[in-house]
Amino acid sequence: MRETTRQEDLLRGIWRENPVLIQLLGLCPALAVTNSVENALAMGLATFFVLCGSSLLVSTLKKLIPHEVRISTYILIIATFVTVADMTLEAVVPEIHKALGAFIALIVVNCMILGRQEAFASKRPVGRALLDAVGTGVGFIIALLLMGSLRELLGNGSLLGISLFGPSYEPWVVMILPPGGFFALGALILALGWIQQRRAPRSQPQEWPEGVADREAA
Amino acid sequence: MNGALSVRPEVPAWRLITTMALAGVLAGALIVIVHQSTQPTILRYKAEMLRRAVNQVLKQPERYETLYIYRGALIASVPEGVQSKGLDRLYVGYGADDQAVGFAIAAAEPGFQDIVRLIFGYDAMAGRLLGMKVLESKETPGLGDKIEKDAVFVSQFDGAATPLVGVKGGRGSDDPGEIDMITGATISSRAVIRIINNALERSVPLIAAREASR
Amino acid sequence: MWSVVASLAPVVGASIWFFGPSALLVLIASCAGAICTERGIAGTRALRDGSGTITGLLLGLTLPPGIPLWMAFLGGAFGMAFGKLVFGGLGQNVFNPALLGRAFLQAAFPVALTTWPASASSWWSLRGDNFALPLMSPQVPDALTGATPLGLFKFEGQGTDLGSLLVGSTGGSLGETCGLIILLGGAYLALRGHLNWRIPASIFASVALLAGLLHLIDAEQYPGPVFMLFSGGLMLGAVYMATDMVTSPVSGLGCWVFGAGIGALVVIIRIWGGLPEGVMYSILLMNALVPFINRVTQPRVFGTNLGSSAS
Amino acid sequence: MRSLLSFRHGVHPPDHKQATEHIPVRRMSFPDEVILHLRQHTGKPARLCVKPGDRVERGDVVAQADGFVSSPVHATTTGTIVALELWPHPDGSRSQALRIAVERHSAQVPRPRLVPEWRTLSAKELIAAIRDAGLVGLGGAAFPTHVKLSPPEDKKIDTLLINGCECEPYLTADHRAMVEHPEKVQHGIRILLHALGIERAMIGIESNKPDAVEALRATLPDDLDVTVHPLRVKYPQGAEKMLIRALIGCEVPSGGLPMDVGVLVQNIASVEMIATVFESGLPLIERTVSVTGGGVRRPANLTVPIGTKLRDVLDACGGLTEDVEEIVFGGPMMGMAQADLNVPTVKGTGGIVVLSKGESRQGETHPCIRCGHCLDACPIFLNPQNLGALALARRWDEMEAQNLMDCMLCGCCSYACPSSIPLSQLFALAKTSLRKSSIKGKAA
Amino acid sequence: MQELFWILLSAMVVNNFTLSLFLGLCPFMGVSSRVETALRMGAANIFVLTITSICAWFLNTFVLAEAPYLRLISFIVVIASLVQIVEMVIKKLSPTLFRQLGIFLPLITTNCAILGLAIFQTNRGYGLLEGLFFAIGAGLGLTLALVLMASIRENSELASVPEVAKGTGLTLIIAGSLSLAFMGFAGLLSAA
Repeated sequence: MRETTRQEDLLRGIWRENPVLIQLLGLCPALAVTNSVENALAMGLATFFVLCGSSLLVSTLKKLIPHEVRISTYILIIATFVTVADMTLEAVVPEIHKALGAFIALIVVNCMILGRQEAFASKRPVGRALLDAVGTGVGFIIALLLMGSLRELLGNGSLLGISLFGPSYEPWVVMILPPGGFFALGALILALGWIQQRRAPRSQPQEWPEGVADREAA
Repeated sequence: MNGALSVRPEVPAWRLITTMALAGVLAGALIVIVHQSTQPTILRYKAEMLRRAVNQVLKQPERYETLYIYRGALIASVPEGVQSKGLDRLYVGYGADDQAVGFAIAAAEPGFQDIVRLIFGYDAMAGRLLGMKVLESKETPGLGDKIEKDAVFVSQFDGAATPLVGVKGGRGSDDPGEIDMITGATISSRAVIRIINNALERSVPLIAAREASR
Repeated sequence: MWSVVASLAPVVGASIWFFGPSALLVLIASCAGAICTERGIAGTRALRDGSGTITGLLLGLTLPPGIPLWMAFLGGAFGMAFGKLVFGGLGQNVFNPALLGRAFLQAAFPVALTTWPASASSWWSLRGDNFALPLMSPQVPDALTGATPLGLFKFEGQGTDLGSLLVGSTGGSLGETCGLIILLGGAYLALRGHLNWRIPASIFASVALLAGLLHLIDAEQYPGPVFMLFSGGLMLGAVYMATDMVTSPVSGLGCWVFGAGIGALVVIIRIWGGLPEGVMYSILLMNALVPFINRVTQPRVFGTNLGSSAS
Repeated sequence: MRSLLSFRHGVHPPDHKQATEHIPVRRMSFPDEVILHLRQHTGKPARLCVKPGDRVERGDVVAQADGFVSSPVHATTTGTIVALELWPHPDGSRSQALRIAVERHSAQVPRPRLVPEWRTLSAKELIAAIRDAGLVGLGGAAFPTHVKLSPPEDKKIDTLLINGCECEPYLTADHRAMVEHPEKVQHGIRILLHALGIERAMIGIESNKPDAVEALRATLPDDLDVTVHPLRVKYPQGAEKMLIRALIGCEVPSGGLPMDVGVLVQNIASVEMIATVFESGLPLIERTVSVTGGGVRRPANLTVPIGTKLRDVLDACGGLTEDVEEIVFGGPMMGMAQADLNVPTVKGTGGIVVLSKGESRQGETHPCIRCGHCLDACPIFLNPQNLGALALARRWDEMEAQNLMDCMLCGCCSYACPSSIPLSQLFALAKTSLRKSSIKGKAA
Repeated sequence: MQELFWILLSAMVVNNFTLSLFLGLCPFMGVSSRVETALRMGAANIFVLTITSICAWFLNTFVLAEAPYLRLISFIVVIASLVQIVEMVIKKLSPTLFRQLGIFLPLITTNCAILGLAIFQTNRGYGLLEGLFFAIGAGLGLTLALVLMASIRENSELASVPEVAKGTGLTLIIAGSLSLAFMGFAGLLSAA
């Protein structure tokens, strides 16, 4: 594996390898609970907590965990942190906990978290693992906030519950409904792709799809 | 990775089991500790929410008590050896004169999108509703969720005669049993009326039996 | 393509006849949304074949006359961008762009999309707040709202007589009031070979059959087949939307399956669903099934899988 | 009226036959030069047996059959071999051809060289004689006739189908043959039945040629089971598989041959040619060609020596008009467009169609709108829409999995396509690529 | 009976697991490029969902009644081991079935639809029979969404999709459109 600097470990997950927008991990929460900035933030923070906690624990205990049972152990660790987060949220912010519902528990099966354990935390020193977790977690929060703002702004005319367009704004109800989630993420990814395409040197327009040349050469 | 795997020494089975067991115990312990510390807050909040809902639909009674539905009868306390957890319940509110002012009944049935969960107060003597509050719904924002947020719609249930009848909005009838449905959210409005009527159908005989036995 | 536009002319004319200048404004706005988006995003790739105009017109015809123009424009733009351009343009899309735009509007602005005009004082007066500021809510006076025949039936158990359904003197979207004119336009297109007659035929047949059966079982609860056929957007949907060649199956058998599926879904949604009208959703759902239908209804290739009849 | 026999799907292009269908066949005068390609037929090209400088007479063998699926080539005019060189072939390639400088017309007296008394021959000897006469199918594919007449032991042929459909628009040579020489057609059938050792033949004719039906019915033999069947006017009624579907009612299995259902199909021109060969004693050296279309001044049905250059044939018909768009060998549906006026006719050339600007269907290609017209047209029930999309993505293997190899390139899909997508050209390309890769695969 | 039917339909179309609850998105976005694969994945999901539903009910009723706070951790452990056991049993009993479903089973462990089903079922207090209908409905809904998506994607592979939209962008737009279309089922069977 290529050696990486501390800075890379931290920044990688925030933008260049953003878990949601680039790697398409953790789509379930990114779509299900981003109908308002508030929910998105709560979900992001809860996931952040679980990710950092389990990365810390996994990288600390990596020598003690036998290879054969590592996945089960990771899941166990993650589930523990999720349960803790679930109960804490319910005690501290019960309204938000009610809005997020079952999706807090479903952080357990967020492939992003398990993926970081398997790919990074189980192989690196504690400090690096924590940096990586913080970066990825912040990237996740950013993506969720983007989605949340877009959907709340269009779907409710407000941000964090503060109305921006005045009372006669006609909300696009669809944006806080499930289809709006798909469309918002789709539009975000299209926009990102479009920006990247404009930055990148213009590629040759191809009449035939790629791979034709390979086929013929083969 | 594959190279690393092949040189990895064989780990004895007992170590795997011990690790898992240890992890399980540690995880369980951690969860129990957090549970112990958060549980009181959570329970207090839940109780508070319930108290508010009941008080709201019963129009602020002096006090209320919980009745359990056990073997087709309403009882105030559960007999020995029976778990109270799984039992359906309703709440009876008392006025200043210690007279029962009404019953708060919770019910849930499918609405337009998914299950609608609500609670309503029922004055058994007058056969009228005292109030209604939607506890949980996923109805269309801006339209179906008016059953929860539209004050005019909600206020119609205060003092409505039972059984409820839904009529098209804007008719302006004085009949106390008629509920003006929300324009454009007829299905959600009808669901609320249906849920209350069905719940009454189930509960009224129980309440009547309880009154009779007094 | 332009012949489809031409065959829509009487329908457009009828909508203006019934709903006055509002109808014209809404149609112009939805067309502008579709065409501007096609030009703006696809640029030079945009085709001058009139398919953008068709999308805009069809979308406009499914909208209520009193809708703010900015919503009609938005619907056209959405349908064009996410229903068509993102798939690669003409011939590549899966969902009917006009209906996708309409479904989006319906989900986004459920109130505005279900506010129907009852009648207007004069032909010239607008049927709602067409000129509401962009992104702002329309001001709808309560007196203006009426109901569609399907809404009347579903929510109040009232029927509408066949005469008004045929001629179109009922409440509803721009293009869903006059069944006869739509049928004529469809016949013209079918004769010219621009639409596959199997699709409307199978839709009508399955709706009539299912509705008829239910009506026989309980005439009180379920409306009769004629009412089902001529109310709501069924005519417009069956003749102009479901027959969109790009989003319907390629084989004859596939078209029968497709049409029958739409008809069945229409009856299911109208009778057991929460909405009074389900034509739009039925067509979109069956659009989604088209690639699957195409796979399954692939005809047996000549000379393959010969049964005992061979030799 | 009983509905006419036919197959399912197909298209109805306007037939455009009125220009030549009533014009009797005439013989064109000998050109100054003929070009004899060694690749006149399907199968292995003939092996040369003369050299430049040799003088050859009409009917002399210039190239021997090389193997079983091959057929000899004969000098079609008396003259001197000028050169053996690469020359444009109607299929678009360049291949080996003999240039013969033609002598004056008085030298063109034919010298019979075949035994005309076919009745005395055994089936085997008759088939050998047919091979020596250089007979191939004249419908277009030019498959050697003797090969068709020699099915493997396990395939029993019980019926001879005669294809008188001439379903390609414009072409009328077969029609004229049936009207002018019905007795020759019956004679040819007799010879073929003798070679096959069977007694049953069915003639299928599209119902737009009532005079041909009449003529053939009037000359039916008493001693054989020969019947004439008018068929629905529909393209490609004359494709072997479609004809069998129409007349016998069964389908030739995918990848199989007519003999798999006990049938042999012969084109009407081939049948007439067999009779001509055994009457005159001369091998296959000339044939009737319909020269027609809006781009030719005097459309005609011409008897043309094989190897005559396109330029000479057109000159014999008064030359080209101003608004020529496209010249096609064969019919407009399946024929090959030609780019060079020096290209010579070959044995399979039965028509030369010169399309004027108004007639050519070469339009601007638009995106596919999945209208499904191609599915309704395809006589073998493929899905040309999907195949076309796969072809554009060059996914040949998936095309093969979807029975591309059963496609006979009839062109119905291209004709039916409102967006003018050149589907059958794409399929031809795909088939060629697949064949190439399968050859490569075998070699590797 | 009507109620059970409603539970089934609700999980299948009205509140489709994938299109409106966003459960099982990983296979939806990842595996759904071939119809055959989608069908098998769907079948495997229906199977595991049904078994999970039964197990979750037993756990809730007999084991977790006293310690609901251990629910999540025991669910995830049970599901993970369940999938392992199912895999082994199928391998023993029907090698054919194993060949068809085999590679999908491990993927299912981290599929949020399974855990989601167990949690939703618990939150709604479904009994054994209701849970079964819920599981089958959810499985059918997943399969429906997977197959629709797969067939549409197979179709769009041959389309000249703009470079920007290729892959995820288009998949999300299609998913959104499907989700919009499924809104037509809202209120099904509950309008009475």
